[in-house]
Amino acid sequence: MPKVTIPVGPQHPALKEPINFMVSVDGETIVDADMNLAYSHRGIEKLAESKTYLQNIYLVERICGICSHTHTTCFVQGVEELMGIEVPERGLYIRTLVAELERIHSHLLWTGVAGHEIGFDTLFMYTWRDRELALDLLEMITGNRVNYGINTIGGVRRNIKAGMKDQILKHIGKLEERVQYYTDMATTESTVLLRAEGVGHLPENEARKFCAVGPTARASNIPTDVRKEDPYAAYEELDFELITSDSCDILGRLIVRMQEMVESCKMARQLIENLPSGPIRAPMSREVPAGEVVSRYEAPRGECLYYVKSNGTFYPERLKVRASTYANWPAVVYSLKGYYIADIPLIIAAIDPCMSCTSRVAILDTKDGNERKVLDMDYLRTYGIKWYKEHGRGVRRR
Amino acid sequence: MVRTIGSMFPEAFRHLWKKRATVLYPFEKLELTYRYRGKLEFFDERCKGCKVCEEDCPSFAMEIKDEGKEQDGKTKFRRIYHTDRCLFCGQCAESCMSESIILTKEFELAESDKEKFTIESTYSTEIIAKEREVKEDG
Amino acid sequence: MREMEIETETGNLEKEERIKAEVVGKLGDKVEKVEIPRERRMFIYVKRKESFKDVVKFLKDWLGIIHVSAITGLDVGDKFEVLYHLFSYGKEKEGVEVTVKVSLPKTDPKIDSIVDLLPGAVLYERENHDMFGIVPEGHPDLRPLLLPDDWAETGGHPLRKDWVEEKEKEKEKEKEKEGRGE
Amino acid sequence: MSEIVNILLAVLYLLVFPGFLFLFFYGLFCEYFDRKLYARMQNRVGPPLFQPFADFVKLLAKEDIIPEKADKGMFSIVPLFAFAGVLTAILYIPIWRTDAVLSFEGDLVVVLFLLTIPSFALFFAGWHSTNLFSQIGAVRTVTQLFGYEIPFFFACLAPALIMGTWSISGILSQTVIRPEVLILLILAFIIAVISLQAKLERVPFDAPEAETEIAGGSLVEYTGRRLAIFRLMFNIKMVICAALITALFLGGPVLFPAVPGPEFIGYLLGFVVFLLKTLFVVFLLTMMRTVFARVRIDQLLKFCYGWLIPLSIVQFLLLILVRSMGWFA
Repeated sequence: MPKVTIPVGPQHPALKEPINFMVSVDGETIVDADMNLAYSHRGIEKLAESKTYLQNIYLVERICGICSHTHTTCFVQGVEELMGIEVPERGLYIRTLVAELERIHSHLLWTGVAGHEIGFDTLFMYTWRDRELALDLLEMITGNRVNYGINTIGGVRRNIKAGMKDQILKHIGKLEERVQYYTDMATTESTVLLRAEGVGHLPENEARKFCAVGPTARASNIPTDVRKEDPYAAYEELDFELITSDSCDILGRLIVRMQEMVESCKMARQLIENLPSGPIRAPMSREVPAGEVVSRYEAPRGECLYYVKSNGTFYPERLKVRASTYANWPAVVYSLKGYYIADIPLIIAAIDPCMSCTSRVAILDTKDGNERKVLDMDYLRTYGIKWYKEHGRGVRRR
Repeated sequence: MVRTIGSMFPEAFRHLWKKRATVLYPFEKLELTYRYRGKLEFFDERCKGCKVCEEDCPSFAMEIKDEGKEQDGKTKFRRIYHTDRCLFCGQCAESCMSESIILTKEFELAESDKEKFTIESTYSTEIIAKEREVKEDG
Repeated sequence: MREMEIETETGNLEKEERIKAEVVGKLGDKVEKVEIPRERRMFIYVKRKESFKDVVKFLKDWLGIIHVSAITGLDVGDKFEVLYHLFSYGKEKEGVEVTVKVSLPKTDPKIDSIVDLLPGAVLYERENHDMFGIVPEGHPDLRPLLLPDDWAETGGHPLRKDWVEEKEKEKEKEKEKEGRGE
Repeated sequence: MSEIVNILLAVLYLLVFPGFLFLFFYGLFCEYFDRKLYARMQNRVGPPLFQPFADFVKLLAKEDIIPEKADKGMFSIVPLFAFAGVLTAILYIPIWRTDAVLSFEGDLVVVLFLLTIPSFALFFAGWHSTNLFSQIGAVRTVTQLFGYEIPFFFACLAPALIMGTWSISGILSQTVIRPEVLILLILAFIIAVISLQAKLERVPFDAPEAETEIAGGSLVEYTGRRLAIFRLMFNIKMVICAALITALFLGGPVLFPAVPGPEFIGYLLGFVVFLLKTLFVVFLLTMMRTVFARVRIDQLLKFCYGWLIPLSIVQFLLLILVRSMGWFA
């Protein structure tokens, strides 16, 4: 039987952001896969070199819309270490609370997306509705729902007021209840099990080999979690369990994420109940002493790593960002092989992919095919306006 | 493992009679928290022209320009605020030493005219003795 | 009780010191220095790039450090530095981030690929190849990863400090032309 | 004279009621009903009443694109072919009284045959679009056909077996005489509804058009008018299948117990009852698509051959036993 290569992406309904998989199939079975990343590379690492540390907080916050707190915390932690600032206890607790709420919202979002990928739109709608609870809490604490802007070098910007505690606890109680419902539902419903069980198998040794991180690794029975191994913020004082699953498939990743949400609820409760008093931020200067630092953070999707090199000025010399999805791609390519076309969306979605990049450059093949031109956004815009002025009527008439 | 089929049925059936969760924006609007970071509001009379906001703004949305001295010796400034560039992080309000920048809850800022995104005002550094409002959060 | 003791022991730098002793003892001539800036962080400076792969091999085979977190390229004026952020899995609070640092001359930015040792490094090496032009020798697949497929011919390596954007270059050229015309 | 009247009547039947016009509006209404219920069960608002109609009109106004490499003739003719197929089927199904517009011994088989035409049309449409995704979708359509068609035929032929006639109108008039027979057909009804879901290619059996997997399957290249016709065809197919199931298992437009009175009141009531019963079937179909996730094509076949076909054979054997014992003769 002849092999056919199917392009999945860069535009495909299963993918929320552009990435391309060239999947070779034999009938309905996948024999090989190759991927092409960065259809929309924003050049943030380069941009960061021309911004001050304070401005960079807001830049890295916009790397990802879902784990925006991840990036700021990871960056800010590094800078604080360079500057030798001791963040007040209360600041760390608030930081951790926002991080855990973000984890809940991210995992609920993932559950919905996974449901959508297997045609279970009802699960998608319900989880996204209940995710609003977490978003409401985040809005109450930080002021915004997506880019919280709560971190700053030396602590956090917004305090938790006394009146908020009750509402946070109430919402967390509701969330716990819903999460429990989804866990029971998704892990017993036959149609979900049919799609998730045994699919996207990633054995432990392969997961180690491809350096998988986060829930993907934990579902392959690797007990790795930055919060445990390399505690930061207030995690050292929290009592929580490291969730692993030995099923190594998508069901395992589902269960790991579900139970992590339960743990996150538990942690949020501990944090709010033991919230220490005191200041929320330490004074900081704008200048950062020369040095280099590696900062790690457990994002909802896995380990996030920042490398900051400072040369003693207002601007960082190098800011390296390794977001968690990036580490999981080789594992995805591996786990695609041998499954069906129908499993592609779910296997890709199982690592909770986040491309988080946008491009400002388009390469144009002119008609003779020889000349290549870099078009910037302004050019494209004026070109579009011109085109519609010329063709506008004709288009409408047809 | 226990297997059920159609275990979401009771939940789905129950929702037939429940009120929708959708908020019909723009007919219904959610209450925003007071911490929401929307369009900026300025108290020009408090501003000392230190330009910290301009320096700290990550998206170059703020410009403070020296316009020379007035007759009575006060320095005159021109403030230009580009709402289209602003990413509403609120860093300027936080950095501002004279507390002349306040964040409002206004978020419906779409305009069809590009010029309306630039808000300008001219003022001089005369500080009116006014009781300072205490910022809501530390 | 015993667990508690272990915890307090790892509170100081015992684990890091142990790795350091192993590395210095076994690879003394290949390693320039080993720094421990704080708990669970290590920097290993490799003397010459030729012996770099031996260090990674040693870390993998003797110390079981097989997780590649990232590979950072660095443009420090006259040379490149490549940082291999490796991670040693550990129990609670025992994970150690080991960063192996190698210098490369700018004229010959080639380094041995570690993909055959640690397959997880495959994307990071491609990324550095794109962004800095650091060539990992022995890498199976060096197509552009983050840059467009036809970038390398014209565009250069964006994260080098001396890189200028294509648009800027064109502007400069135009300016030159205009200058000549006048 | 009477011939002209007959021809006019036939045209009326075909174009207005119960033909094209009625099916057009009722099909769009069923789509609205389905979408609204789906949305309400998901705690959403759902579309307004005229949304499906607006969608249809919008699609008609859209640009019509035929892919360069597609077989242009097949690409254009296939939607009409499918549409004509389903439209004809309604003439054999009773809508306001026990006998349909047309009926003859064996029309049940004709209707079942007409209802498979859309699947083949979908296959040709997908195959001749020459798009990778549409071709995968086309192959899946046919693969799925072999899965659900057998239990659907078995289930629909069960009433014919017990009633002793192969005409839908005949089955219905027998049902009126002996409504208690319907109890025997509960299993066949369940099988028919499940395999109907597969026939209509809806979740959980929508592998041939799975949006997130193969981007809409066979219809991926269709735009504008042709897509509008296909979508209308799906709606009408749903109505007709629901009507068929209503006629076979739920007593069609017949109200039990019958209401005495003038004939036209009976017809009107019958029509209302027909609408309610078809909406009930649509409700069941909507419920199914709300609470399940999509199954893979291999799992669907496994399910059809492992569960539905054996069950339908059991139903058949049961009916044969009943008939041979002469309990319902």
